[in-house]
Amino acid sequence: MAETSILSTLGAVIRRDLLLALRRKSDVLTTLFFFVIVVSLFPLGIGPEMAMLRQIAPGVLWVAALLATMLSLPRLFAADHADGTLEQMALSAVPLGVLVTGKIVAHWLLSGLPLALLAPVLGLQFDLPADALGVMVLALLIGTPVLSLIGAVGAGLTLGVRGGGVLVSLLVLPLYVPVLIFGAGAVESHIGGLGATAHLSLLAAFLALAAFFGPWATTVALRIALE
Amino acid sequence: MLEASNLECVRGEKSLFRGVSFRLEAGTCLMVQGANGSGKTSLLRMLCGLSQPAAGEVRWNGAPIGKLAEDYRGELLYCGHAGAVKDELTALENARISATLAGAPVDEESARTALRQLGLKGREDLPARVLSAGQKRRVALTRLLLEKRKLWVLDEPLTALDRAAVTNLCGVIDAHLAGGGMVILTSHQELPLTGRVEHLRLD
Amino acid sequence: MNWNSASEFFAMGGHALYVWGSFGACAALMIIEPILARKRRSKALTELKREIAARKDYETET
Amino acid sequence: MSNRLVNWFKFASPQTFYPLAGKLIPWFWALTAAFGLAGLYIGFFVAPTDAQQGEGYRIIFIHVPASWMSMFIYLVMAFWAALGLGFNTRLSGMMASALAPTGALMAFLSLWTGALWGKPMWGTWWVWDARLTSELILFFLYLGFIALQSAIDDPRRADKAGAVLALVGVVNIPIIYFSVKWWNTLHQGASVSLTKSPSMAQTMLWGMLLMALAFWMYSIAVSLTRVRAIILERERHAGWVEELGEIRS
Repeated sequence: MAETSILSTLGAVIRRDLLLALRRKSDVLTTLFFFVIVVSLFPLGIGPEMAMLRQIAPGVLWVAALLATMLSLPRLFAADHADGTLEQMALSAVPLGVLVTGKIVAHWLLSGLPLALLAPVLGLQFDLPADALGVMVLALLIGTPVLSLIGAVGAGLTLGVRGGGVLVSLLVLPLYVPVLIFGAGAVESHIGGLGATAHLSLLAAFLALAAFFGPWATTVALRIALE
Repeated sequence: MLEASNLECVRGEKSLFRGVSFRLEAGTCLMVQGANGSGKTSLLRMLCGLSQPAAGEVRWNGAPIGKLAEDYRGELLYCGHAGAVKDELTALENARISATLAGAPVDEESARTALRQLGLKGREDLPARVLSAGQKRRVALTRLLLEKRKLWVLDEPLTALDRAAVTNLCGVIDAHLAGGGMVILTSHQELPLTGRVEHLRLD
Repeated sequence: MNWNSASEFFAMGGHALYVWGSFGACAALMIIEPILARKRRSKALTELKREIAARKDYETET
Repeated sequence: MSNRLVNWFKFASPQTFYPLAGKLIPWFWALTAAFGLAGLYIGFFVAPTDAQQGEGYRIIFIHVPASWMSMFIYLVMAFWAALGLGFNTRLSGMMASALAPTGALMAFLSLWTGALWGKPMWGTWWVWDARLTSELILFFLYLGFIALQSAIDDPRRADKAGAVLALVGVVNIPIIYFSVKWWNTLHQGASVSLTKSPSMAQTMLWGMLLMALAFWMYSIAVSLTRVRAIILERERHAGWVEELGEIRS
């Protein structure tokens, strides 16, 4: 298979998933709304003291982003599995890994990216300074693709399994710990005056690692699920 | 040439079939018959490489299909119970996207021609949601015309099709066989095919 | 020898709750786990025996 | 021909392994008892009282071996998983599922003893110490593995899915460990650590080593017992099972 045709197929898969999401907007909007509401609940539970809110903001936003991503994971392959598209993908002349990568990218564009773009608005609720908001967005932009990549493995493993939706969170959340630590840590250490570069580069290293292993492991998991 | 030797299928703890062997030459159609639950679908999925046989081997032109991987899948077209037709997409989008996913993208004109050939004229731009079951099945079957594959594996292709559509489909299959293609299919009714047809009973 | 009397041994220098809580839990779990594993095996065995007996009955009847 | 060979290999493994495991189990129990008694003797009667921590430090004689075993068992589990995934051997998957509960038990013991040690030392049951936190996540990974396997009905699929999860986990564990450590130093958490007591006497090390050996032997013994149960459950339609002495009697 020529390189150009692999790339064009990758693009086609991404376009297809975006088109499907466009025709069924509610799925994407639910995830975003969930993110907003979870973040907004924290001040209600903790109290409106600004100093405290500023301190917990990075952690709260990141945990909410983790949970929102979780919420969207069961849908990643479920529809394609139910209507037989996944079988067609597994039998395609294009390697399944390429198609899966396309789906993961589309998942990020529909969950991680909007979350990252929405985060500054929510950060304002927590009185985060503007430069910290910038670091927050950057950290989310690097970190959320890792969430999609690791999440895809979990989604593949639990495909068609009883209670798969709950199970996927049990499998995937512990694996999200490093991203949570360094994502929230980037903002905290920026606020603390230590700079966020170290944290962000480690996040980027996770991204590289996840981008390398994630699609491959997802492919294996999907082939197992299809058997 | 597709060759199956001594295939065994185990579902759960039950052995559905064992010792299934056949050899399929170019220009031949293999009809797989058997009662419900006799493992017809399992056999077809095995022949595609979607599931592993508990014993035995499937070979394409002499090489095991597991080794050939994408090289085999590039010769293969599988049409299962689920048609892989998305309700949110139009018939035309469905046809083109399926072809792209299979690794054989087509332009809009040939997709429209294929849809018309299967009697979906005027419905190309309707979302699949509003199509009837038979029309959806025909959208799924446009892949036969669009992807140029040597081996067709069709699981109950006649489901939900009316008489005219069955005749139409048989014409498509006959043309494929005449061109040196191979077809493996399961069906509860006889297909009025003119090409060479062999039978395999699973019991 | 660290201990002058049994009561001193059990008191663990005031840390009895923590030390015996740890060792006790450890001992309890390490007794329960093998018992459960053995039970699982004997359950599998009895089910197997029942199944085989049922099959033999069926064969003799027919 | 090659096919028949592969099949023979696949089917024979549990068949030959089942009686072998049965013969080995008592020996491993004996070793567990021997090492355990020796370790306990050193731990309680030879090792002196710690100047700083008093008698409470004796918890390390089970805390540390449990932590070691919990990590080691995950590695072994991932090894069997990889073997099963790569060579499609039936026994490997059974071994992995037999090991998981024991690994989870070890992780739980490590957490439990860590909490009981923390209370007298730090005045709190739980500290977000790097080791304890990583151990907690490891415990979650075990629970995830067990939950995934028990949610899938088809044992073959359960084995393979579990294998993928175990491998993903094993790649992640070092990353998780180092992130938690980094996070811990950044937040200036507890600096006291259970195993970093300044004067780790030679006798303490010996005690810990013996206890670790006892835990190791215990893990082998109990997982062999469990794998025998799993073999019986899975292979009940294989002919050899009916020929077993346990069945015929």
